Amino acid sequence: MKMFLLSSFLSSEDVTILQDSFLPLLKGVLSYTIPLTLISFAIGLILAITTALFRISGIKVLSGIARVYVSIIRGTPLLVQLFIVFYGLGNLGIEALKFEPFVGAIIAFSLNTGAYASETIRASILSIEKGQWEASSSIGMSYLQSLRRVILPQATRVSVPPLSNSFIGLVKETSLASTILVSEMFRKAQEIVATTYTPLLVYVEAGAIYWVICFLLSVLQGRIENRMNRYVKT
Amino acid sequence: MKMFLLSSFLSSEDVTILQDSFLPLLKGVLSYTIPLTLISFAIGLILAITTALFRISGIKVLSGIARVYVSIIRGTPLLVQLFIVFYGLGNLGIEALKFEPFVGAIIAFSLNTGAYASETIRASILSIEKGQWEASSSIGMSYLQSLRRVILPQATRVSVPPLSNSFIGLVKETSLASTILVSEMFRKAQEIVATTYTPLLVYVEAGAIYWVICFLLSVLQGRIENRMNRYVKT
Amino acid sequence: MINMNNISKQFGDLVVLKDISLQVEQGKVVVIIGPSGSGKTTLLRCLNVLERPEDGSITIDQQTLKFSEKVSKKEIREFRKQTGMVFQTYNLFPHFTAVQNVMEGPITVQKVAKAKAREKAVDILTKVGLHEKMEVYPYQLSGGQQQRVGIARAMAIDPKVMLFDEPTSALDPELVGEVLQVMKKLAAEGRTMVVVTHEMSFAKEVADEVLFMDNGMIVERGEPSVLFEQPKEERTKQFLNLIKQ
Amino acid sequence: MINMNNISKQFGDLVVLKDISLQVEQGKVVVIIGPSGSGKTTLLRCLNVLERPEDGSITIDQQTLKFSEKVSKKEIREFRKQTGMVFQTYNLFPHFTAVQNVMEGPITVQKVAKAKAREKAVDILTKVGLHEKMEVYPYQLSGGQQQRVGIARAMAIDPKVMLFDEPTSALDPELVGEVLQVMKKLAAEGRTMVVVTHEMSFAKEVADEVLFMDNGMIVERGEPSVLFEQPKEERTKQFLNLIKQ
Amino acid sequence: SSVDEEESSSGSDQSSDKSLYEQIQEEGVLTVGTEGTYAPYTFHNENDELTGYDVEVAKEIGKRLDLEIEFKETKWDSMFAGLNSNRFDMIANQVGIKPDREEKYSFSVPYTYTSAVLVARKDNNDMQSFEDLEGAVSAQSLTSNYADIAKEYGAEIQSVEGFNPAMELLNNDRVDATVNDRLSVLDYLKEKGDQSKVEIVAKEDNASETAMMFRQDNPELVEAVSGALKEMKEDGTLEEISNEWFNEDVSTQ
Ligand SMILES: Nc1ncnc2c1ncn2[C@@H]1O[C@H](COP(=O)(O)OP(=O)(O)OP(=O)(O)O)[C@@H](O)[C@H]1O
Ligand SMILES: Nc1ncnc2c1ncn2[C@@H]1O[C@H](COP(=O)(O)OP(=O)(O)OP(=O)(O)O)[C@@H](O)[C@H]1O
Ligand SMILES: [Mg+2]
Ligand SMILES: [Mg+2]
Repeated sequence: MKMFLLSSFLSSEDVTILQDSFLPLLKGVLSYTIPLTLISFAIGLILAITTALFRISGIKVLSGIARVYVSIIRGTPLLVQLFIVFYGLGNLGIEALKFEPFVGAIIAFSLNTGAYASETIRASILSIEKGQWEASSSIGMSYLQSLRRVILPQATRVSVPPLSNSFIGLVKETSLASTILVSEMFRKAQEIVATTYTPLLVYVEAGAIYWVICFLLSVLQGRIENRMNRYVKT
Repeated sequence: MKMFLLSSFLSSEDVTILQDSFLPLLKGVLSYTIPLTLISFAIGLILAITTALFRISGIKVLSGIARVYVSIIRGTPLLVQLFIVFYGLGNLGIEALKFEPFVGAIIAFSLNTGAYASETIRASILSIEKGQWEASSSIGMSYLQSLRRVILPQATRVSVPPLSNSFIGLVKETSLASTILVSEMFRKAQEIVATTYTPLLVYVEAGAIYWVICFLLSVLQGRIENRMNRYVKT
Repeated sequence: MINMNNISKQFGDLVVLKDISLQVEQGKVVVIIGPSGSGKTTLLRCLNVLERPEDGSITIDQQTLKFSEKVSKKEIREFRKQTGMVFQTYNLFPHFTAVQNVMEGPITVQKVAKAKAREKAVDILTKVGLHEKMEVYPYQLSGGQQQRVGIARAMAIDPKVMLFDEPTSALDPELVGEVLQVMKKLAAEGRTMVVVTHEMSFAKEVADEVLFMDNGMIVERGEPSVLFEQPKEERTKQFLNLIKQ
Repeated sequence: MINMNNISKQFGDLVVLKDISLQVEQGKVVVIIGPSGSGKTTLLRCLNVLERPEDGSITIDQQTLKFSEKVSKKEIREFRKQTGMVFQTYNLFPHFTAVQNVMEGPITVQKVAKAKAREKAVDILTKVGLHEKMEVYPYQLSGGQQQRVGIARAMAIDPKVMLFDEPTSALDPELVGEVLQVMKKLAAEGRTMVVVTHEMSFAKEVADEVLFMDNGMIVERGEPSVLFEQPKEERTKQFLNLIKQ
Repeated sequence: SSVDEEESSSGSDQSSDKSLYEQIQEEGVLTVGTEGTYAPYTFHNENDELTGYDVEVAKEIGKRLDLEIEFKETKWDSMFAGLNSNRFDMIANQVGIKPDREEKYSFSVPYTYTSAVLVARKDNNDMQSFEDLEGAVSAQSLTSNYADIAKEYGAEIQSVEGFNPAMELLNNDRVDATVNDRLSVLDYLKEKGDQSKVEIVAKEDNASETAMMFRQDNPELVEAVSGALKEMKEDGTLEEISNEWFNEDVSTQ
């Protein structure tokens, strides 16, 4: 695709635009896209583990809360969630809920990641054989000890591939943060388009940058999986 | 959340706006969101199965094509894909590639679904025990017969939950089709906001409609899973 | 009936079968014993061409496969129909009921009409004592019943030879009997059978010949009474001691 | 040492253990046999409180659990440390090496210092013949070796009683011996053991008493030579015929 | 020489002997890009029909050129993509005439002369005149002339995607002001009535001009549209349409 475009469509001006826009785009990546992704994913993971444990706790109230949270987040578009966190909460007149764009974005993305990843983590915990729970309690471990020492380490291995997918997905979804004024890469691209009037060109460039990030991440994913798989037959 | 908003924030005017906007939103759902989702998902599934079979075929060229396709689609934002299909291909001067908005949206969403779902399907095929392949070839079945009669039916069961997630995700992603002139529900919401100047209200309403659709779909998913699970111990 | 000549098989660098030759006459029952990793399963799988030997040839009835030459997939599929394989872990099709499992071969491979295939499947299942369980899914059957469906499925394609790979080793002790019973019945009917098993009583009662394999070779062969009671080779003695313990 | 009084257990409507009472003296080895589903595993799991009986009480050494009353999780955990459980399918922790598996109980539960736990684990693994395999992961071990790690892990918490649930039934015939060897050694050392197994030779050689269970009840009990050779009950005779076949 | 020509080059050599305008005339359809979400210029009414000042002007032009007008609705940035890639041939969306745009696109004669107003929250007493923008944060559309005005007065720009987000931010008290189109703001205030938290605090008389926008490969069409617009100005039709939407004439300076 890229080669095709390159050979048949790029005038020298196009090339100039691509070059000029590269640095601003990169800046958007480094100062917003990546921090946003990393921080949201980290918080989201903590949320996700908590939610997953609530779901499997067998305590009705907790698993109810978890269910409702997951259902609302998974049932509505991320865009709407961003709007509610930023404009909705900001409108209540409570100063503490009037988040900065970056903070608002982190809240919305963390909530979103938390809900989706909780399902992954729940499934991976459930995928660990019952025998592992039994073996650990038979040597006297408590529920929390079993979880921490035996179940979660194994569940982690199972959930690395789907969580990596979520992570890579999140990188691209951060582009929606532009709606609440975070100047991540896609926002930068829009700003450039606003002066060059070449949306296709600049968006494809942005797409290529996303692709490179995703590619690097998937290489990293492969490494992590290998490390995690050291204790299973291959 | 909804109750909260209802009791403390809705003026009678707000209620009128909600009522007036319901029909247009519903129309957006019925005439675009749902058809777009259904058709794209159906085509995407066929693509996904083909791609998955390419990947596991062991034939270098085929699995190479599949890899590149999946990598490009998964590595770039859907928005960029929509731009390329609609504005990029439309610009080549080949009449056949200048799709109508609805057709362009279907192509982009199908390609997108195809790539993501192919990974799901590939994983589910690989999850079927080797013994099943052996048992079917030991009674003389060919590769394709084994696949069709033995492997795919079982793989289908395994892949129903993740594919349902993709499907539900697609419902929400169709909101991006507004970028290429399809007036699906989210576009309708934007149009309404343009005259009522109440973005939060209308977007929350749209979110609620998405949520209802997703909820209904997940009920359906439960039914299908039950049917699929008739031959496994529960 | 079966004529294996100089069969060799290796996985990567690991030589698993070393130049094995073996004849089995029509109607005979051969039992193969040997330690884990000695190549018993691989030998059986070569007979069913689930593994392709690097060298040698196999003849069953009229058809011969020469593995030094190119063999087409179609030839392999044809050849496969001469043998019916029964797996250690049954490998039933979980999404088919018992009778559907048995009908699958005739319908899909031999293109028999559905009604006729069903009739035949019912006959076979009755023979293995399962006519009351025809419409249930594998998960609803005990291990012994599942294995009998496995035997029925293999028989449904009318193979000239039945191959069994430790057909009872995944079963609870009390269920073993059911399956051995069916196998004895088949032997009594004069079927040619090659059976990998450590069930001594079965071997003693039914086998015409017992082979002891070790390290990819047939170390010793003979009538069961002779091989079990007066093994010649040191390795055989050692092994028999272990499993009798 | 063990005193089980009127233990009852049901799953939903299914009564699995019916008012079972059982005494085992210190240093004795009891073998439990019986058909599939008779409740052998459940009985053993009750001793480890992996299942909570609905009624009755269990005393091991000094500690008693009365199941008609409320029993706290902490009490159960304390009680559990008196028994070491060895599972049919090993249930080793796959992400820990052999020695880490054995150290886990002492470190996490008994809060023993790491170095000390390691020392002890090495001792135990040496005893079960695995001192060369200490640093490998379970997947790199044969079934027999894995089961020996399982035994070592159970022993590491210094239980007063060792419980074995068909510890050799998932093993290849030639690997069974290794595990039985270790178990015999434990018995010879005077450990109290409750063993579910169908290995007759082991029972004959080691057991002080054999229990035959059926349908949730202990149908017959006695010294192995007596119970195996002259069973009194019809049901016992039937079962022994089946597994001797 | 411009980028747009590159991106749209394929359109112009479709059938080389006829000009684009001739092709359009042959088909009898003029495709027009518009946002459809910018009241009262281009939006959907209660009956869900696309209407507004720009829309009606475009329709009248169609009548005069004997062309059927087909509207294509999309977002601001997609509108340029659509024009560049021949998805449509004209944009009717209050596009202001600016030097950097003139480099890449062609414009008709203007059909709107509108002025800028400064909007601030009613409870903000520090924002009374354009001079107060110095050091304040103002929400502005990415490319509008209003952004330039705000910048000239020394405001820090918070860029947004259009009129609605700008007003929303102001409502939310996340920015101090917005410099925006007078007529849009009036429409907004009318819709909100007494509930409005914002008000117009100052006016800038310097009017800006907006016009229909085209690719540069289509001079005949530009000429034809300009001709029609001039005619409409002369015979009073444009004033009539303007009065219908604004109760005043915005079509002359
Ligand atoms: N697909 C394979 N790839 C690599 N090595 C294999 C494969 N199949 C079998 N082997 C190796 O070949 C050797 C013989 O295996 P085989 O399964 O034939 O032994 P066996 O006698 O059936 O043993 P068991 O009693 O354990 O079933 C073993 O060392 C095994 O690890
Ligand atoms: N968690 C459970 N829920 C419901 N039923 C159970 C459960 N565990 C065991 N059972 C049932 O209890 C009965 C006794 O089971 P148990 O596992 O104790 O038998 P067993 O004698 O160990 O059999 P086997 O020789 O097959 O291991 C069986 O009918 C079994 O299906
Ligand atoms: Mg084998
Ligand atoms: Mg049991």
